[in-house]
Amino acid sequence: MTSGQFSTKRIVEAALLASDEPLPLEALRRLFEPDPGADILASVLAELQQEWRGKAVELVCTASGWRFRTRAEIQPWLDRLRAQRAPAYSRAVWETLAVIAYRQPVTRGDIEAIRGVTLSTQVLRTLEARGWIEVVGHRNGPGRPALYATTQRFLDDLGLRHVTELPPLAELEAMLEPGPEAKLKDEDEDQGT
Amino acid sequence: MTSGQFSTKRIVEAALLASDEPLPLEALRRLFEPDPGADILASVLAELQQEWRGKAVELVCTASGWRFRTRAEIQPWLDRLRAQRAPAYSRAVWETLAVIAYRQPVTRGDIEAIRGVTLSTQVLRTLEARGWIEVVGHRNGPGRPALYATTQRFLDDLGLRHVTELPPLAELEAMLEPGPEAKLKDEDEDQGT
Amino acid sequence: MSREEILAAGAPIARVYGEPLTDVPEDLFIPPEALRVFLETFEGPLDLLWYLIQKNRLDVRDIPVARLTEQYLAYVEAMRRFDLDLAADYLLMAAMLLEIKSRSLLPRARATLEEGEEGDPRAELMRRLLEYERIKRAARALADQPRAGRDFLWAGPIEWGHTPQRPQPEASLDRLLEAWTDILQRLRLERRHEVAAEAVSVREAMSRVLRRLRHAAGALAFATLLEPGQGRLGVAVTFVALLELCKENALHLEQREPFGTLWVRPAEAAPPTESLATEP
Repeated sequence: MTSGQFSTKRIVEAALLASDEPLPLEALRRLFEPDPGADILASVLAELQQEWRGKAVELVCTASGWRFRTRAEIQPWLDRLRAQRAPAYSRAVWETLAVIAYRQPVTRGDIEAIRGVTLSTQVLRTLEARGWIEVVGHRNGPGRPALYATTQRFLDDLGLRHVTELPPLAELEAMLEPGPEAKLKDEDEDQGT
Repeated sequence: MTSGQFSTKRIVEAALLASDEPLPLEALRRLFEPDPGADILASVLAELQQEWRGKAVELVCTASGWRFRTRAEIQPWLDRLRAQRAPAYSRAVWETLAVIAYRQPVTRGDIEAIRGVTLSTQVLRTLEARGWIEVVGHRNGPGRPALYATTQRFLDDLGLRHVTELPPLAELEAMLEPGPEAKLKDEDEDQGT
Repeated sequence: MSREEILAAGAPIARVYGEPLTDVPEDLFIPPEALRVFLETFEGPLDLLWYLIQKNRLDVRDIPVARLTEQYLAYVEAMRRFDLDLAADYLLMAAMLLEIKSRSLLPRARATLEEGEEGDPRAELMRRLLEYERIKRAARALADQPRAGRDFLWAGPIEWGHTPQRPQPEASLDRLLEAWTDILQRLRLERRHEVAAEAVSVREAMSRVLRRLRHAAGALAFATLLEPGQGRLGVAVTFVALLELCKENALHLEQREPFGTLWVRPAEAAPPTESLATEP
C-alpha cells in the first residue's frame, strides 16, 4: 500500500520521528485516508521494528503509544554530548514513588505511614515536576487529602506499557529469613551528578 | 570502524535523531574517543544521507549543523497528525480575553488587578497573534502602559456584530446571585496552550 | 559511601552517652564524621530497625524486643548527639518500642507471632517492617529500571521540512462567559463590588475613540468623534467615554479658547509644550 510517493511504512516512520509524543495506533490510523485498518498498521509497525533491528535506535511501544528511542548500549556515547546528566534522585524520592506506584492511589499520610517517616513536600514536588505523579482526586475525610497516582509519562519513561509490568513486589517469605547483613545501597549509581 | 556493538555510522545516526538541535561536525566528533577526525565523519554522514535517500525523512546540513528533517512531500500527513490534537487556550487566556472584552480598554495592570494574578506576556501575545486584541492607546502614568481592546475580528469569530451583544453583566450578576459558593472545577480541564 | 565502607573504616573513638548501655553496637565506635554519614543513611526508624534486625540476624517473626530496643536507643542517642534532623519520627518509634517491651514483660501473652497475632504487640511492628522492606526493594528495582534521559533518549521530534499549519483553538462564547463568570465569582469572594457592573457600551466606546485617535495620528475635533448615526444615546455614551478616558489619563482634552473647538488628543501624542498652551 502506498500513499503517493511514499509507502505507508515510510510515512508512519516519519510521523513517529516527527512527533513530540508517543503515537497510539489510533492516531497512526488517522494519518491516512482511507483508514488502512489496525491490522495493516500493526504489521507495518512490526516491519519497521524489524528494519531498525540492527540500528542504535529502536521502535518501542509504551503506555502512550509507539515511539523511537536510542538503545541503552549507546548511552555512553550520547552522554559525551550532554552538558548535564540526568538528575539523581534520593532514596526518599524513589521510595515515595514506589509507594505511589504499587499502592496507588495514596495520600501523603499513607506514604508516611508505610515509610514510617514524615514526607517532605519537596519530594512530592520533585515527582510532580518530573511528570511522574499527579493528583487524581481527594479522599473524603478531614482535610480532604489529595490522592496521588502515577502518570502515563512515568510508564513511558520507564519503558512500560502498564502498571502491571512494574517489577513484582518481593514475596514476604523471602524476607522472613534472617539473612546476612542487608546490602543497603543508599542511592542509585548516578549519585552526585 | 566500530564502537563496540554499533558502528560509528549507527551512533552518529542515533545522536542526530535524539538531538533536539542541529549538531555541527565538531559536536559529532566529541561522541567518540578517540576522535575519528573530520574526514571519516564527513564520509559517514555522506553514507547516511545515501541510506536515507528513499525515506520520508532526510539528513540535511544547515548553517547550524546536521539534522534530520521530514520531507516537504509528506506535510499533508503530518498536518493531519497535528490536527488530531484539538488545541485549547488555557484558563489564563480566556480570563484575560474576558477582562479585555468587558472592561476595555484596559492595561495589563488592570487585568492583573481584576484577575488577582500576574499576567504572563505570553498570554497577551497569544491573543494578539490570534488577532483578537490590539493596543489602542496608552494611559498616562508611570511606564505609560498600553491599553488593550478587542478587535473586529474577535467579534466576527464569536459571531457577534457588536460588543454590546456580549451577554450583559447584569444578567451575569443575576446568574451569580444564588450564592458565593463557587463551582469547584477541576483545574486541569483547561490546561494547554 | 555505602554503609559497609563506612563501617570498614571504623576505629573505636566515639562514645555514646545516655542510659547505661550494656551492649553498645560495635558500629557506633567509628570516627565521628564517618559515624555521622553512617547515621544519615537511614531513611527513618523502620529503616534503622530493619538494619538492626538484619545485622543481629534476628527473626522478624519473633523479635527480642528488649535487645532491639536497647540497640535502637543507642543509635537514636548517637543521632541526637550529631543534631541530625530526626526528632519526632525516631522518638515516636522509641516510645512504641518501649511500650511493646513493657507489655511483653507481663506474664501473659508470651506467644510468638505465628501462634497467634492476637495479643502479641509485636505483630503490628512486624507487619510494618515487612511492608516497608517490600517498598524499599521495589524502590531499588524502580531506580534500576532503564529510564528515559538516563539510559536512553527519545528519538525526535525531528524538524518538520515544512511549516505546519497549526489549527487555531476554537472561538467560544461559552468559554469566554465561563471565564468572566469565574472572575466575577472570585471577585465576589474576595472584594465585594469593587468592580461594579458597568455598561459595556461605554467601555467599548472608549476603545473606539482610542482606535480612531490612533488612526488619525494626532488630534481630532470632538465633533468628528460623534457619528451621525449614533443618536442621542450614542453621543452621550461617547461623551462619557471621553470623560472616562481623561480620568484614566489615556487622552487629553484641549480647548484653546472659550467655546472653541474641543480637541481630543491621545496621551502619548501630547507634546508637553503645545498641550499646555492655555496654562502659564
